[in-house]
Amino acid sequence: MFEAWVTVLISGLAMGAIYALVAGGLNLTWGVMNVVNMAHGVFLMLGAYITFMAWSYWGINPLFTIFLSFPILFALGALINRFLVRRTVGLASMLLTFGIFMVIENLAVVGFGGMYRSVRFFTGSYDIMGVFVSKPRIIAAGIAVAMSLLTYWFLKKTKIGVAIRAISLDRMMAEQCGVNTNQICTITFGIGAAQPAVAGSLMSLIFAFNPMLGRVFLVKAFAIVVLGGMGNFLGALIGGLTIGLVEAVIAFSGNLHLSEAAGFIIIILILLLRPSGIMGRRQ
Amino acid sequence: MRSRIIPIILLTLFVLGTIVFGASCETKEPIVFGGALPLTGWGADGGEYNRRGYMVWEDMVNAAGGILGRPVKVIIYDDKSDPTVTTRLYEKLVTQDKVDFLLSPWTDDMVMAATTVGEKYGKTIVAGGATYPAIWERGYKYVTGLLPNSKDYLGVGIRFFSGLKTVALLNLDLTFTTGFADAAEWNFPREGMTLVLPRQTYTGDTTDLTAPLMKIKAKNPDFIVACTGGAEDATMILRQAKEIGLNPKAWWFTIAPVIPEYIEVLGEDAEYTLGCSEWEPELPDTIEDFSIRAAFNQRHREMFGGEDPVEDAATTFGVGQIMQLAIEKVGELDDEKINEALHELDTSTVFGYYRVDEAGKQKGKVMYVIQVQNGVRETLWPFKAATSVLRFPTPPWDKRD
Amino acid sequence: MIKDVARSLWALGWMGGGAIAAFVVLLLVAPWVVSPYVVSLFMAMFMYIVVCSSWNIISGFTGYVSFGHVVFWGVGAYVTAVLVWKFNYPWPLAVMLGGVGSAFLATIVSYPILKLTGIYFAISMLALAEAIKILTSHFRSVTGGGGGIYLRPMASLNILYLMMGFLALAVVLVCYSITHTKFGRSLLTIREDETAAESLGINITRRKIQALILSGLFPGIAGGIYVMNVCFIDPATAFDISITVNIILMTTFGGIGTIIGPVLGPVAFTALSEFLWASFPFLHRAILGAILIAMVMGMPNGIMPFMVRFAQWVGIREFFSRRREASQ
Amino acid sequence: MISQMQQKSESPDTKGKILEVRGLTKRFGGIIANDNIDMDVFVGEIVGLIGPNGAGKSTLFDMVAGVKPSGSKRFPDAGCVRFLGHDITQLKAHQVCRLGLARTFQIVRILEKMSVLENVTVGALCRTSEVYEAEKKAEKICEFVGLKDRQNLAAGELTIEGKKRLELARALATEPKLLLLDEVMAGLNPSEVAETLDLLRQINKQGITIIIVEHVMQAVMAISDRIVVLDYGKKIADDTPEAVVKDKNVIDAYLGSEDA
Repeated sequence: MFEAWVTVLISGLAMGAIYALVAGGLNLTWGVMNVVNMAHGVFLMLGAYITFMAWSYWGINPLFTIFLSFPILFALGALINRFLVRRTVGLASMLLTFGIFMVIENLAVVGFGGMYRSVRFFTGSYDIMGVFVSKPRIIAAGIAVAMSLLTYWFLKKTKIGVAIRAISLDRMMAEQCGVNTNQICTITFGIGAAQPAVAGSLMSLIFAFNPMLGRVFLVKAFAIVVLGGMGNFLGALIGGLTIGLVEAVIAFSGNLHLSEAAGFIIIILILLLRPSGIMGRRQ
Repeated sequence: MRSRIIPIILLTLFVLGTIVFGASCETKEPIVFGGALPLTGWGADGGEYNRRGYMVWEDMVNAAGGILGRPVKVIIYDDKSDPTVTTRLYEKLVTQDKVDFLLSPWTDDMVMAATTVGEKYGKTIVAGGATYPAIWERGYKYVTGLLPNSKDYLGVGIRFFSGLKTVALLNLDLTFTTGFADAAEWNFPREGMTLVLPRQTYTGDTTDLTAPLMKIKAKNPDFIVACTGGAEDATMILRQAKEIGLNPKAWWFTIAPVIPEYIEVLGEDAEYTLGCSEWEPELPDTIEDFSIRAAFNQRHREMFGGEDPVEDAATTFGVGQIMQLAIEKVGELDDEKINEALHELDTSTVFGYYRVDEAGKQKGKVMYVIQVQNGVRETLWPFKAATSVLRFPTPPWDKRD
Repeated sequence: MIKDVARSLWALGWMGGGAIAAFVVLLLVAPWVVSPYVVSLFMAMFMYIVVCSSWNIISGFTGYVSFGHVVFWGVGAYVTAVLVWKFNYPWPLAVMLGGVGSAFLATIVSYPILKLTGIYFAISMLALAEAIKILTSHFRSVTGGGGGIYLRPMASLNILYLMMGFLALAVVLVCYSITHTKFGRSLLTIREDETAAESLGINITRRKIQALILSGLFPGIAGGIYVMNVCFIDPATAFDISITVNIILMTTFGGIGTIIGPVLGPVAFTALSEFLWASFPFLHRAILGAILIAMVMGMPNGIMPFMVRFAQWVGIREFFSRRREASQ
Repeated sequence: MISQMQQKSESPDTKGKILEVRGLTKRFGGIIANDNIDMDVFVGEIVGLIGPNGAGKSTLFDMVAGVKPSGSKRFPDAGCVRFLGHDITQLKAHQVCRLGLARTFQIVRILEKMSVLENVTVGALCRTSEVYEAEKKAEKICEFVGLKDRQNLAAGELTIEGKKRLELARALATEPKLLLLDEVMAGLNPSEVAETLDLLRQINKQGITIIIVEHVMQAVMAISDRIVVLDYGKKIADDTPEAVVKDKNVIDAYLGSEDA
């Protein structure tokens, strides 16, 4: 029984780490730039397809494909920001990104077809004293956590990162301090698109997916960003892990329906008790 | 200001466009059949295969001189995988396009919606691609089925493993998969099987099945029936079962094993899994009377770049054939008489036997039990049509090579 | 208050009254002129007018943007379906009770959830909708679970269409007249500045709760009418997040916080998407998306500013502007 | 117009005491913003409330007016406020407003997207539920405060002087018996200050009691009947203007920070 619990908890944490990576990208576009990015899911889906194609056509090790999906989606994100998103604010940017979502998803259906794909590379698990740890999930989770922490480090320690955080706190003030906000926002949006793409690359190892892949994660990612505190990157990681863990515990002790409902109910409760998220700044 | 006038004009045009959009196709000569299929949205794949079936049927009927000496015309609309749109399109087909006959949409929700329209106008529909018993339990007069309803659909597989004692049930919470799971629960006690724990329901958004699979593992059932909706959730179940070492004697999946990409996505993990198929392209003629099956296969390959027809294409071809047989039997285009004929017909098509009860529920169709063996779907039952023998019990994951 | 409503309706003048009369006549005549396909298309359009206008009460007027408004529609649809299916209620009564059900849900969640503001409120509504979707799926004995509920068709398309049409008219008139009452003014004040509103004697908590209840009531009725038309409902349809997205898209497209915006948005959007879908079956979504992008880039504030100018040009100002000019 | 308003409202407290603050204390974390403050205000008075920056004047206003001070979720930590004999310590802003206590804000809180007239109408709706009536009244008040020619502008388009005046008009529209004014003269030029003082005197003459927080010292001295001085959250003086300027504590508190 103990082993079963540990297996379930590890699996929940692994899923939580992947949620966190998806939410991390959203945190950048939403928390920093205040763009409710409805196109977030398609970036994730494109990452998955990049991995799938690199693996199936050229036989590239799927783990290395994150070095493909990251720059490609970074470039796409930067371009989208440079030519489209930058020119809009507020609800208009939400409409705009929804338009982008419709265009890319539809083109993907036409281009890739609606059938399910998957990268068959790691399957099975590590059996550690009766605790089963899924190979694809733990590897994906490891990369996801590394990626989240790397982003955290990037934001804390690099010049661009500091500029990004300054914009998230007060855009006007940042401009006054000589930050080229347009340029930094383009970089932010680029990273905000590249991060879910990496998550998508990792998911291609875990799930069978089609061009609708991103839809499943979007709602949860929004919720996790708020749960962790908007603009708070460690918060998103902790929020993601919390949701993953809570879902696993309730799924094992209750059932799956209750576990998914519980995820959302907990989000409402935490917001009621701490309106700016678990790690958020007090208002 | 001037540049902003243009959008207003455009919008006005679009509004007018919608109202004007409705000019129907004017062809008097052919007999017109109309239907809607999900050509876009989540059901796009199945919809496309369905469309191919109708296209091949139209082509072959016309090549053979049509029905009652008149050519046949098939109109297919896209319902965007949305039952609301289905309702609208069938209304349009009946009242605006004034089609002579309705063709079946794809999957249960759409069939529900379409048959409601059909019932209202007294237009009969032979439902293809739908198994939810509720379709025939609503007391509708103008609907018959081509596929067995889900009680039979599941019954085939469960009867096949009649000797097994303990069973666990997984269920995706969509309409038709819930119908499958209900049917499975209805069938278990009749074959002496007991559920070791309540059915484990998951949603389309579920990303981690470790918890329910661990619970099932603790009960160690002989048999696992997974009412899956497609390759996506079946992949997740099998991969995670492998990860935690869940080893029943047999795995039974609904839908997934007959989906073309299932084996491709899962690779060797798909080995030994069982399912049931409504139709297989290469079967000996001994089982059902497949008089024109070879012609259908060939025409399908010619029309669609050499691809073999799949189950969903055969279904709609079968729907067409049944309509044709009923019309030819009646000899005129009278909805009432043809509906009666559809309830009385006892015949067979490319798809298989067709015989319905008073409610219109299919009872003649034979299902095939299939198993994935060496990367290929092999037919195990009916024995007369078997291409291979059952591999049983399923070896534990760590004992496979 | 009654006086204000009466006065505001009077202020519609012959033009507004004429427009309403014309609408009613067209509504009544349509089933004999156009095909049922177009009738049911109109019905879908009216449904979106109802939900968009309702969403606009809490999100446009009061400034609490809800990302989960589909929940009221879905609950209304489910209450209606369950009452007809399990308890054999006459369907018109069940439809009305659908509205009561969704308003009841709005009542019980309103107090806690309206303590949150901005994006936190939005996400809580989103989470609420998702949670209720899953719970609906779970409690199978009451709701039919994931398999959904199927009903026998009881009402004809034309009856339901007329109900939806009159509901849409009623909702638009309600929205119009509340902006001319103390209640509506209070909501606008809350949107601008809650602290100031409170200091001016407005009971903001009560007003927000009233706004949410009103905003939840009509979608519930619309959901009930919908379910009587389609005769089938399951959790995936009833609480589909894309309905919420459509509501926000259409209203923003038409002009958020205005009376006519949530009417124009659905009309323009339905017409546009229908036209594209008929002309480009496989790429219609991509083209619609591209048009959306182009429109946002070309007119970031929605189509309202153009409509307002257009209206000013024509001379009907009242209906388009949320800011009432001194009418005397 | 103001006299009309007065006819409707009940006659003032016979004792003449309109506001009574007893032992009011408010802490933010470790900082004490208001420390055990006692204060009385009598009907018809104009009371000036002064003190260096951060002395706790706005917090005192917030608590009297029932606005939760920013950064805090609760009302006073200790003490009580009585207005016209009612204990209003735990009442919310809208309830206090209905009792007849109106305020303006240090940082103007006008409803920028609404017109000037609409802003005032919102205030007037405190006493009626008929929008039409409220609008009529708002027009009169706009005329009274000198905003008539600007009443159809969007409030956001007003100058700072106009905005301050609008806030005053809006507060008046709620038919207050006591008006709390938070720096209505900050940022105005001398002639505008003079106009405002004139306006305040007229308002006071209609029988409305006024408490005024102000940094423009000459203005406060000129208009106030009595002045209360706060420093570091404590009341250090409460006397006539003439006496207060000579008070040693007050001089100490302001030493070096005197800006008037």
